[in-house]
Amino acid sequence: MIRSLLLTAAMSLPLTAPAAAETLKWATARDVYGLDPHAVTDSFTNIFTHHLYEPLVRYDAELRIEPALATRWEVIEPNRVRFFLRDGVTFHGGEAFDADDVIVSLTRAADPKSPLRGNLPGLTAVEKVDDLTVDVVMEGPTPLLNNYLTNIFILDSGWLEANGATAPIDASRGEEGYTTNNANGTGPFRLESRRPDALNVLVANEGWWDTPAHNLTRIEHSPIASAATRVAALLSGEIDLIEPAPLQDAARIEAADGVRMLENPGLRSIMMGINMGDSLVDGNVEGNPLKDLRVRQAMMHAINMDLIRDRIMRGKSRVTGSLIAPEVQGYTEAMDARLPYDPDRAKALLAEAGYPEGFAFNLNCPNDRYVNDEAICQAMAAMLTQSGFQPRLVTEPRQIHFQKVDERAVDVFMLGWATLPMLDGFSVLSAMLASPDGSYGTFTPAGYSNPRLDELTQAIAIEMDEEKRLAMLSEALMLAHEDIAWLPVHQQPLSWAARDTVEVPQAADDLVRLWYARVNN
Amino acid sequence: MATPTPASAPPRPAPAGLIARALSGDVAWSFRHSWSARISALVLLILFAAAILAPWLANQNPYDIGELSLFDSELPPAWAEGGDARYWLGTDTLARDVYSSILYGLRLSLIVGFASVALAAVVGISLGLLGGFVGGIVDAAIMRFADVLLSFPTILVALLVNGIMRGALPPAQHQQAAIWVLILAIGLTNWVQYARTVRSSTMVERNKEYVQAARINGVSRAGIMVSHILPNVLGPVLVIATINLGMAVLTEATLSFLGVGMPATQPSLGTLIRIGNEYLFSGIWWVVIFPSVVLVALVLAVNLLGDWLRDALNPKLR
Amino acid sequence: MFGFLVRRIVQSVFVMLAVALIAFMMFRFMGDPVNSMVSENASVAEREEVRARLGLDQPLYVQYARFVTRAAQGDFGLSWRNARPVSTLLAERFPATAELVLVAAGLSLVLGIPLGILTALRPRALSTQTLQFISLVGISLPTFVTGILLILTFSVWLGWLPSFGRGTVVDVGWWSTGFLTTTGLKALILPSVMLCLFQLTLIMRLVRAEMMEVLRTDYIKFARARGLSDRAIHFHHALRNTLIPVITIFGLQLGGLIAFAIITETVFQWPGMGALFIQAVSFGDVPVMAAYLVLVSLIFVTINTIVDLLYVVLDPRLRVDGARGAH
Amino acid sequence: MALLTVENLTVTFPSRHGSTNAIENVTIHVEPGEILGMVGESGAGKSMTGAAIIGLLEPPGHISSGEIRLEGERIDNLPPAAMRRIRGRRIGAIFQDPLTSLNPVLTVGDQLIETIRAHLPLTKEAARERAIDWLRRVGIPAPEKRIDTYPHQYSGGMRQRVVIALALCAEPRLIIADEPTTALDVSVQAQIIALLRRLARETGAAVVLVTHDMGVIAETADRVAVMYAGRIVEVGPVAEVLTHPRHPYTAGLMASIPRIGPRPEILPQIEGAMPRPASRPAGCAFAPRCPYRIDRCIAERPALRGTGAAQVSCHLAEEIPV
Repeated sequence: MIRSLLLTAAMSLPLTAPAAAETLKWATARDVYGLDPHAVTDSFTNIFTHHLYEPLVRYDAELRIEPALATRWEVIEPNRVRFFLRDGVTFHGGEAFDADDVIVSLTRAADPKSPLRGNLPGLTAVEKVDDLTVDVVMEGPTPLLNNYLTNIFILDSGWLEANGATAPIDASRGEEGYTTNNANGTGPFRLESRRPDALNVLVANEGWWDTPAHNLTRIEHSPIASAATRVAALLSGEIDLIEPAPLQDAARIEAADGVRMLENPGLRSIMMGINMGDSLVDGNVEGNPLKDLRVRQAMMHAINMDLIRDRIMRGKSRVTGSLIAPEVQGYTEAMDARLPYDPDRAKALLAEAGYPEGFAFNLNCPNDRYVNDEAICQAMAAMLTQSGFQPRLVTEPRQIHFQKVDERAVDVFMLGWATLPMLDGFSVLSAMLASPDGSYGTFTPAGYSNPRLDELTQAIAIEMDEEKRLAMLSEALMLAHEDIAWLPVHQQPLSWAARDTVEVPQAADDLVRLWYARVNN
Repeated sequence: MATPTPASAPPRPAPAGLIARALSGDVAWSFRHSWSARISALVLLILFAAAILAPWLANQNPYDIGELSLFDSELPPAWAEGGDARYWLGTDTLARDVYSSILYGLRLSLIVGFASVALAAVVGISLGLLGGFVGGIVDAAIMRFADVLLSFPTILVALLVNGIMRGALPPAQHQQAAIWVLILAIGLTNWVQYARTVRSSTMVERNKEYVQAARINGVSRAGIMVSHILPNVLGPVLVIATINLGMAVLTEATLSFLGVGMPATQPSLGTLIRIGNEYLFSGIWWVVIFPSVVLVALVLAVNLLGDWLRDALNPKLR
Repeated sequence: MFGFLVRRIVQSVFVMLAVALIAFMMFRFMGDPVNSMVSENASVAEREEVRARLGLDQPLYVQYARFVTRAAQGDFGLSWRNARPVSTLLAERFPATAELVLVAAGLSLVLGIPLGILTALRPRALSTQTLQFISLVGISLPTFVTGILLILTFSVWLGWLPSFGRGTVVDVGWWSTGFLTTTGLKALILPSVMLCLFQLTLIMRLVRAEMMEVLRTDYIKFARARGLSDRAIHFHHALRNTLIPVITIFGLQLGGLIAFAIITETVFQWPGMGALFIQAVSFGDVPVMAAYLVLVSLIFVTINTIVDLLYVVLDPRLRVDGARGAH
Repeated sequence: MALLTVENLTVTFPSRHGSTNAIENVTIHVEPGEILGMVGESGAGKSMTGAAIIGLLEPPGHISSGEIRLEGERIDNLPPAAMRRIRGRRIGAIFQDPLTSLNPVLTVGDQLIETIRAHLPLTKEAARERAIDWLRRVGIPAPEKRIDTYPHQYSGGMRQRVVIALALCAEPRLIIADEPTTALDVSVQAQIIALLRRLARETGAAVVLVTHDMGVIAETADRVAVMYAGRIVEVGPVAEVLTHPRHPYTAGLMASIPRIGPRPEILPQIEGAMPRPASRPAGCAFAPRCPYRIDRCIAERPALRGTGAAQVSCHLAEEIPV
């Protein structure tokens, strides 16, 4: 089936390509994992499939939530929200969009075997009111329901049934899912062909319900893993838009004719987790000096983030004291304050804490996950050393790094957090600050536990009053800020590059939304 | 025409002969008359000396992160505009002195190269002699094992050794272990070539009259292998070894590209190039050009010297 | 001959079992895929459950036994990365790697053998020395640097050749080929040049060394003494004897090419098995990694067997007792 | 007219110590149909003389003076292509080791037919007929079948027969046979020598038989040239030289005739070893080993001069009683 599909696609490729079409050639660091939007939580796969499928509500180019397949919604009861669906929407295959599609899709995404269920926690039922109205029933009040739903795409129920794909994709089940290779959504683009790791071709959906802001007829997406090759392809004119573009190549790209960098602060905040357990994984002193707040303060004093920004991040990062970006709910300016760079103060604090000679610990970093992660860590290690610490730098591929983080086999470790898809500080609170209890605290550093913060987390989870919720959220994040539970580093810059003819909005979440893109030939 | 070689004498000189020939000046003469050999040797001498004397020649210990000051990052070479006399070949993004990094990196690359070649040669020659001489099931086992190993090319074996070492060692030792991981990985994949060469020569020699005669005369198997067969394969082994030395240095660079080479905090020459490679477009040319030039010089010199050695040691060529 | 083949096949099975075992031991330390499979917000309990469903909580030998049992039935399971059958993934990528490796191998033979002969016949000529020097320079740089330099020169600067991908491919049955389109052929040039450089130099040097060795043999002297033409001596008498050892090395190196294709495929975004493997490594996708390694070892064992058979065909001395003449 | 004339041939090898002459002022004549034996120890220069005649000196060795004439035509300075036409067609060569003289990957027939067609304008079929005929003449049984087999399927003696067929198949007038039996079993040696002699008689070819085996010379050759340290020390009819050797070295050699079996590398009867080309004394090269040495021998190199039927280079040729 897929084979013959590909065959036709490949053979007809040169014929159907419109002569003077607005074709956008787009390259990213890797390919989508598959076309099923419920099968993986990978944010790139998610935004790619967003071109094909749509959620009930979506983020616009400025990351505000706006109606998509639902036109409006009402909170009927604290845990029951009614969604009124858009009339006259059809799938690419011609099927009409209705309540059954929403029921099947939400149930499928929240299935215990679906990897996506963590993105829609607490769903108990989806009930049909009429053909174009559904009630979403949650375990309890869910203030962030709409944020969750931006990430849950709607598939056609009949199409899923016909292809035996109603159950979620499950790698352990041992058979291939139909939806992995085929797509049938309501989105602005249709899938024309797909060759994994080589070329995905999307064409504009003429029957889209929304008025297109884009002028594209065709998108040719090529994954290019090697950053240098990606830049070369842009410079040679083979590609119109690359994402990401290496920061260090910015000058070269700006200097080249007809291409430019697209740079903005991103949502992803980089921070260093701190082991506050009873002992260090790899220390040379009794106990764990990192439990002492003065030591953690000394660390912040020791690191000259402005210099790291200027030299390693080429001035593009935003140095932060906060664990979330300003765009994320819960942010206040107060939590963005940093202890100033002051190596003498760092040494004094260290001595005060009883470690005038410093102490050894591991500084664990990935070397293939965040922008310039390895270099940042090397620079930090140098600065910590100069302030009297004895960091042992360990840089590893992400798989090994995050496994160690999982096992708490790290002392001071790098982690980035973008709060996606919620765009809410609660994400940081629940995953990285609350005491581990099985559902919360997945990444909370060993030994960190603040009862007041835990209390607030429980309350925020069900607080429907947005004002109160935000106040509590900010309070909780401020507590973490004062504890220096995590050592904030910076907001990672977004770094794309495009031909001058390409206009594309660059939202802080680093996701490419080509339904807003224009090519001006 | 060739002088008659009676069948009862070894076809090639015994070890004493080999050494004697080297001392008697045949090799030395050939050396004096080969431009490429002399230049290569000079280059290698300089590079070896630089590697050995790195701590004294370098302006900075690039492995001591405490010495790095980010204020001095990405300085161009001293003669270029904006250059700093302290860093005559410039600095990289982390303010490491490129000149010092090259010296230390060269040292690491050479250690990895020599150690892995030595490991491969010792393992390969031993197994080759054993297989070729004993034959039968021992030989079959060794050769099948070689097949298994060959179906795991160096890159993959390195991933394996790397993974196992990481699992077996406490995290504190990972960084120090990196160099041993590389030596083991490269050494253990390259012995097959030696083994095959030695094995086939051994099989040929085994049936020659002089070996049979030695056997009858009560010389032990080990004795025969060491005194009669080994000298005959020394030439090819030496040639393989020199070529492999260059290869090992390059393999180490490639492994670094795949993320299992030396850590960025202790860059070898290959790691420096891998890091510099990411800056090819950025205009910071000195971080990739200088290490590359040194690596090319090293590999080239080793190979040219290997070529010359092969010719010089091969009596048939003269 | 038949017995030889049977023995070879039995041996191959053991080789592949060993490869699979080593692969499994290796994956134990390659990192945990679960982090890539669940959402950032997934709880610890959810992570544990995924781990259990994949069987990652079971002892290594159980995982290995299950893998071998299924693999014996041709079932390599689903990729953890994208839930597609591993066999489909490999089949999809195999043509890309095969075409790349074949073209590179072909280039190295087509260029390496004549250059080797040329340099052997005129060992003292300036052109020989230059050629040897250049070939050495070519392999003195790590291939990833050479690859980027090729892209910089031929794609960015000259704009002649594509910097990535396979161009337009055409499906012939399940095989996707780049041989039938201009863009496909153009796209093959840079990656295969990058991949073949080392092999080319090796073959050239090997042919040269073997040829010079053969030219010194008594039967070549005797052929000269019989007044045969240089052409007949070089190409009829010397070349065949030269090529016999070259074929062994070439066979061995073909496996190396497949391994080195990992780098080439990464640099040129060539959608082959090597790129797939590297993705699998960075994701911790054990089924894909294991199947790739088993497949590569199968290819390798097959090549080895073919080389041994070819040996018998080329060297009449082995023909009488061909089976014994293996290796 | 002599078939082959070598006049004052000197072959020089340039080396790091300056040039050395591997052979010096060698002069020999071969008459049609004649068998000339050349005898001497390893390194005496007899094989080198043979190589010089067929124009296959190994570089950097070259003829630095003297000339070689074949049927009156000078051949030492011919261009390579012309020399190639002479080799095989007018001068055949047989080397010592039949095991290594044949290309292992080509059939015997391939090699024969190729050689025949290189020199004679024959079709493949005719050349094949001729090849079979030659195999029969050298005594290969069932040549029609054996022609398509490979050298490794032959025994050593049979291979040397093939080598002889290859050397003779274009019917050259002169055959240089360089130690044709050295590598063979003693029992086979006599057969091969007999075969060679018979074929030479049949085709009327002359043979230069290079050997260090005086026994072979005694049985086979018409005349003999004894070489020592790159020079001819004595040359003359076999009967004359063997029965009345004039040179002390020849006399020493004679002592080894009855010894059949392992051939002596050095002569046990004479103490010392032949000097290497680079370290030859200024005077008579044999002087250091010569029991009759006088001062003149050390100072002055003796020239080859006639004493009866033979020629000898020894100051004391007339005085020494041997």
